[in-house]
Amino acid sequence: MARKGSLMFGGRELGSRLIVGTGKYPSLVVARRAIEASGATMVTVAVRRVELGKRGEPSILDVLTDLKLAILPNTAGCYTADEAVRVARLGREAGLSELVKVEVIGDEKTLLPDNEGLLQATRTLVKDGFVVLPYTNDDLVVAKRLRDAGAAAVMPLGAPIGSGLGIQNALNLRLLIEAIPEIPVIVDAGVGTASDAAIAMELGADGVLMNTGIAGARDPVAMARAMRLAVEAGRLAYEAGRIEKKPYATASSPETGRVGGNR
Amino acid sequence: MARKGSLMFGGRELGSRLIVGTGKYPSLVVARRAIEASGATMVTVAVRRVELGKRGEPSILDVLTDLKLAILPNTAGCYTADEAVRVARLGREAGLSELVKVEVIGDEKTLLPDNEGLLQATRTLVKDGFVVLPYTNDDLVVAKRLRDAGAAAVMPLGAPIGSGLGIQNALNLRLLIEAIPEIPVIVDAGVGTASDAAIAMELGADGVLMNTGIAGARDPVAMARAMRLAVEAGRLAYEAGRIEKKPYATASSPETGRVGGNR
Amino acid sequence: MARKGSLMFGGRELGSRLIVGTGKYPSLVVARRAIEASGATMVTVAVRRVELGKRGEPSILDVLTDLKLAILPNTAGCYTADEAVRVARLGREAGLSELVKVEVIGDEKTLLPDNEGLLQATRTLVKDGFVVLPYTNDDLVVAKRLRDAGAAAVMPLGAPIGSGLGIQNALNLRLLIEAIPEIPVIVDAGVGTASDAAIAMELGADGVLMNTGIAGARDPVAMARAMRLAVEAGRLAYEAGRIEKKPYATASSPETGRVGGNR
Amino acid sequence: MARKGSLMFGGRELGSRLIVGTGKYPSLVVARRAIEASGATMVTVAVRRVELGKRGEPSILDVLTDLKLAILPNTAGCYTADEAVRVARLGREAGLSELVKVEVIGDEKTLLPDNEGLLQATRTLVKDGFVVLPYTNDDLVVAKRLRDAGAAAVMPLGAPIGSGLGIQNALNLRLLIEAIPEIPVIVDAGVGTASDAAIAMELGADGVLMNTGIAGARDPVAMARAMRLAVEAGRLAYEAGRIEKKPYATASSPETGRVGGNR
Amino acid sequence: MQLLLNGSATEAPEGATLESVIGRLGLPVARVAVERNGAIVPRGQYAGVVLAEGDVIEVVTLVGGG
Amino acid sequence: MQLLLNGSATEAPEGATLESVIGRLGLPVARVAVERNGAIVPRGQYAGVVLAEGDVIEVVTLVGGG
Amino acid sequence: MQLLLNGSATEAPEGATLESVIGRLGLPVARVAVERNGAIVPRGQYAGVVLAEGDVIEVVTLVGGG
Amino acid sequence: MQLLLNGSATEAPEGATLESVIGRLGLPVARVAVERNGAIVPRGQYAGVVLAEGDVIEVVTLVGGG
Repeated sequence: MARKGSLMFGGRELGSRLIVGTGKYPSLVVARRAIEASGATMVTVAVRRVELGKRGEPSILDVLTDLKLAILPNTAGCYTADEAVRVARLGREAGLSELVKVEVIGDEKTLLPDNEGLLQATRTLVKDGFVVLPYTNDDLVVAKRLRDAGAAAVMPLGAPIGSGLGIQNALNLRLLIEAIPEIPVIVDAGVGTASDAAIAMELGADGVLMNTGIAGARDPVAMARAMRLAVEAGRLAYEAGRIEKKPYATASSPETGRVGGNR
Repeated sequence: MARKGSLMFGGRELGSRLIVGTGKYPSLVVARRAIEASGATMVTVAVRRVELGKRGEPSILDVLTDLKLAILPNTAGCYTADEAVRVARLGREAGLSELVKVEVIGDEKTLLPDNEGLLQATRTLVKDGFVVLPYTNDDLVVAKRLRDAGAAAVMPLGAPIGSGLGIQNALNLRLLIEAIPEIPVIVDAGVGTASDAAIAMELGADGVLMNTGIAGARDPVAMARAMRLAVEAGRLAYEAGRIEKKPYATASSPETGRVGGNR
Repeated sequence: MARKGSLMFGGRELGSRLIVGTGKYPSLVVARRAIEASGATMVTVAVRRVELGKRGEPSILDVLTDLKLAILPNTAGCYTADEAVRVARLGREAGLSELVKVEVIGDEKTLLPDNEGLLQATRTLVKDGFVVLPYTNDDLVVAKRLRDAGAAAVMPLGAPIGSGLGIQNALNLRLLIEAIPEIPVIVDAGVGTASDAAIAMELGADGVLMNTGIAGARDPVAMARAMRLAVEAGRLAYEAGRIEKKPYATASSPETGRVGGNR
Repeated sequence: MARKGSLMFGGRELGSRLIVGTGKYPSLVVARRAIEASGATMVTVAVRRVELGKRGEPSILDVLTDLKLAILPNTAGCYTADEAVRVARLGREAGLSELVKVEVIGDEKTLLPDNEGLLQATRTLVKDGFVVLPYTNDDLVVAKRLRDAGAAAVMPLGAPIGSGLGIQNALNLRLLIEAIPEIPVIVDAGVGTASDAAIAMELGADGVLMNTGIAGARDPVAMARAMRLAVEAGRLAYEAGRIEKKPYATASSPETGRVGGNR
Repeated sequence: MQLLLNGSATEAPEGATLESVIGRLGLPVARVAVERNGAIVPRGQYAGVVLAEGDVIEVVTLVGGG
Repeated sequence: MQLLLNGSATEAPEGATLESVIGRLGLPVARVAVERNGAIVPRGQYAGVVLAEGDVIEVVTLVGGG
Repeated sequence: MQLLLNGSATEAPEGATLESVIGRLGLPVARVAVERNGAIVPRGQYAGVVLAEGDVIEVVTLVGGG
Repeated sequence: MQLLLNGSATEAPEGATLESVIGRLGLPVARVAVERNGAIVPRGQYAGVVLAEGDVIEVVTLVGGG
């Protein structure tokens, strides 16, 4: 059952419910310390042309290799299924991993997904042996199709990439999570602060993926640790079964035995 | 400076930013385990008449003594300043502590505070040597008066006691916290789940006090741990300096060097 | 320009920005009075089998004919593009109108749209000469495709049909409205009370379509009037250009010339 | 009963549930047209020193006299009960009206009320024969005291004056309105757009008072009309009894009789 | 012969036209649409359509909906 | 003699009445209120009030406000 | 004689001390506080307090609360 | 001859292999992937690939991303 225990997909069990990105850090040193502080065991990377002039500079890959992290190449920047498939294959060749976070972007300003292209890319890549984690929106009808197409998890956004706006539609996320019990649901994008991550987990998500929320904070290392704790807190709260909301107050101290009462 | 490091008042430094209540647990065993899991070093208790028939039964006090927790008697159930002062004094005599959480309730259905009576009780108890922690609402004008009256901290509510509704007015809490930099601000009441606690801390609160949110959960021990992590996560996020919210997306992967581009 | 003046599509100008459904009314009398009170000039109807036993009973069609309202048949209850196309054609034959509100449902519990099927049905029906108004979600990538497919307007939902939960994702609606300036955007479904309708219009929607919010109210006639005013109010506010939100107060009375000041 | 029919206090019946301020308009012409468009029959004014150099210039009072509006002087800018009482008396002498909107401000940055001073001023002014409308926050314990002190209405804020942030604590407003059925509750301050006003009324408020939300809009006349309609819409919706919120969808078209079904 | 009329098995005399079957329902023809074996039969043509054993007929109208 | 009129030091002849001082301001009397040394002077009584050195006078009116 | 002990009418022998009355309750003295006629009686002094007819005694302790 | 290497026109000697062109870039081969005219060339096979005029080569690696 996907919802219990730790986060699993593609036959591997991650020790953490938090997956972090590796972009936008002020330095490799900060990136390393923040990624360590996050407790993540899997990180995303992008596939990009090597810069022809540069040679032998230390790169984020040295850090990731050193930390023995599982690597999840993404297809960020792709606007068609074909582009995404091409980049996924290059990422596999470069990273020696069958994992891929598939993005097919449908709008430049909002970086919202093109679910039609995403489904097509997912089908192709699943057939090609990939463990596919598609970045999608909170549309449960699409999520069911991605599941049926063989996606290893679905990764609905909480808010636009890098916006830090937090979960914009808790209802849709809750409905999606209910509708897809078979595979993990990982909220990807939009998390700006710790409570956003906790809310995602309280809705029943199996994990959270974030990048800018950590890398762009004033102190990325402290924020990475905050996010780690928040994901754990949210998950525990989800499993613990929160109290119901009540429209009025109910005393937490006994209402009998008050001093000076008439019995 | 009250906002940095750990939570302090009345000359004592608590090791935790979470204070928990001790009411409404299904059993003493669960209470003990949940309080331990919360990491709290201070707990609230109520002052009530001894039940005449009973003798020698194990009580929550045995647990608290055993765990070496600081005890914070409250004046729950008091509707006037005089009652609150009377109960505070009995609590001190019974608990051998100068600490008191002062409640003067102004409305039975909502258990909202009567700030006028609260201020009066605070003034009297401060003169009487108490370390006074008043339960109040999110009215910063009252908070400034409580501070001026010598309160060791102010404890604004997030939502009605036991309601689990979470922070109802984040703006007012933020304004209050800004207006009272001299003494700790502890959000007391209304927390229903982990993210509520994280939100309170992200607003800049110095601590959170809760009871029903933990004791009433399906699994109080797990929820206690969730709350501990959430308070820590929220505090770290506050100190780490979150990213700004943006109305549109910003890519987390590089926008240059895309495969197949024209340079 | 679609955003100014009144609501237009398919070459017709509606006198009202509110379109109402005709289902679920307690009686034909109430339906008639509520529809009149709403000020709507166009109403939706469903296409259903005639009940074999019944003959000659007064029907909602008598009311609509009498009120000279434009009739917008829907394809409610259809789960595939083919079904929707079939029902749309039957609706046209029965209603003698080229207008159709296309629904292709993708999930029974939430009645959320299947955008893939919706696009397919839209393309077919546009080719077949229909004026197509597709019921969709708040996915702007889909909305752009519907526009490109020749939809006369797009009708994103605010919340699930009949839920009364109000606008769940104001951000997405705002982004969608910005992305589709060429054709009207009509928020369809989820409106529970007057302020929900006003919020939709303040986000820049060109119109609102609702049924249960009016028909299910305790007093449908009063609620219809409330909705009519709210739609107008929200539109006016959108056009009037609201004040910016400020984190602190700014006095509305002069700050100079106070009695007793020192000049 | 205060809640039914139109807004009444001090023995007078206002024809409108909207009271508007008269400050911050770009010109007297716009002020006049906006006030007319608002439908308000009562307007607030401030009491200020006459400017010694000026003489005989047209003033807002000419407009108000011409429009035959009831005038409600305020005590804006007062920070103590004594100041407010002094200004109220000057306002009565200048305006020949027993009405007064009492403000006793407790914080310069937020203009939040000092409820202690407010209560004191209210008591004094009620004894002095005034019809007192106190500007307060959403603290129902204070509201009950203001009622007991003889206030003709209570005027809780929705958000800080001039902030345009809308209703910050709907719960507290709802609880306050329930707790004070005897006199009108008028939401005063914080309304930024039409839906804010509608929400206030849907919570059961008897009226709304605003100034900056109209005067500061790009088109104050259009916004005034929007507010008028929104107040009416919100009131009608409150009286009409909205549908309950449901966590899932419920169809608005019949679920039986679908084309192609097996009966 | 037997027809499937709106999902219900229905008897009709051999040689019955669509018009006669619809007519028996007593409906205002102005507001219905009729499908025979998946194809719409335009409003004016009911009289000319002779039904056959096993025909699937759908007769629909517009009802209250949202 | 010197008065404090709306917070500004102002000269007035000895024996000046409130009415004369107000009159110089050219205000529509119908809409002002006047306080002398903290006590309101009713509208009809300005002529009878002879001012004294150091009197604190506030003359207020109603202006646009919220 | 009769006392009002925690709101209940309670019999006690003439001349009974606070200590004897508390003792009968079998409570751990370390965690109670006692009020006699509205004034707190410090913990060490129960033995020296001789009760009188109609005395109002409150014996409280700390219990679970929030 | 001229190649299009990562979108830039690049000169290479006639008969150059993929290995020699990649080698000049000084990259850790372990972390790159190479595409020639749209088809991935597996890591071990660079030496055997002789390039031709107008070949479009993409050499990519993994970088920080989200």
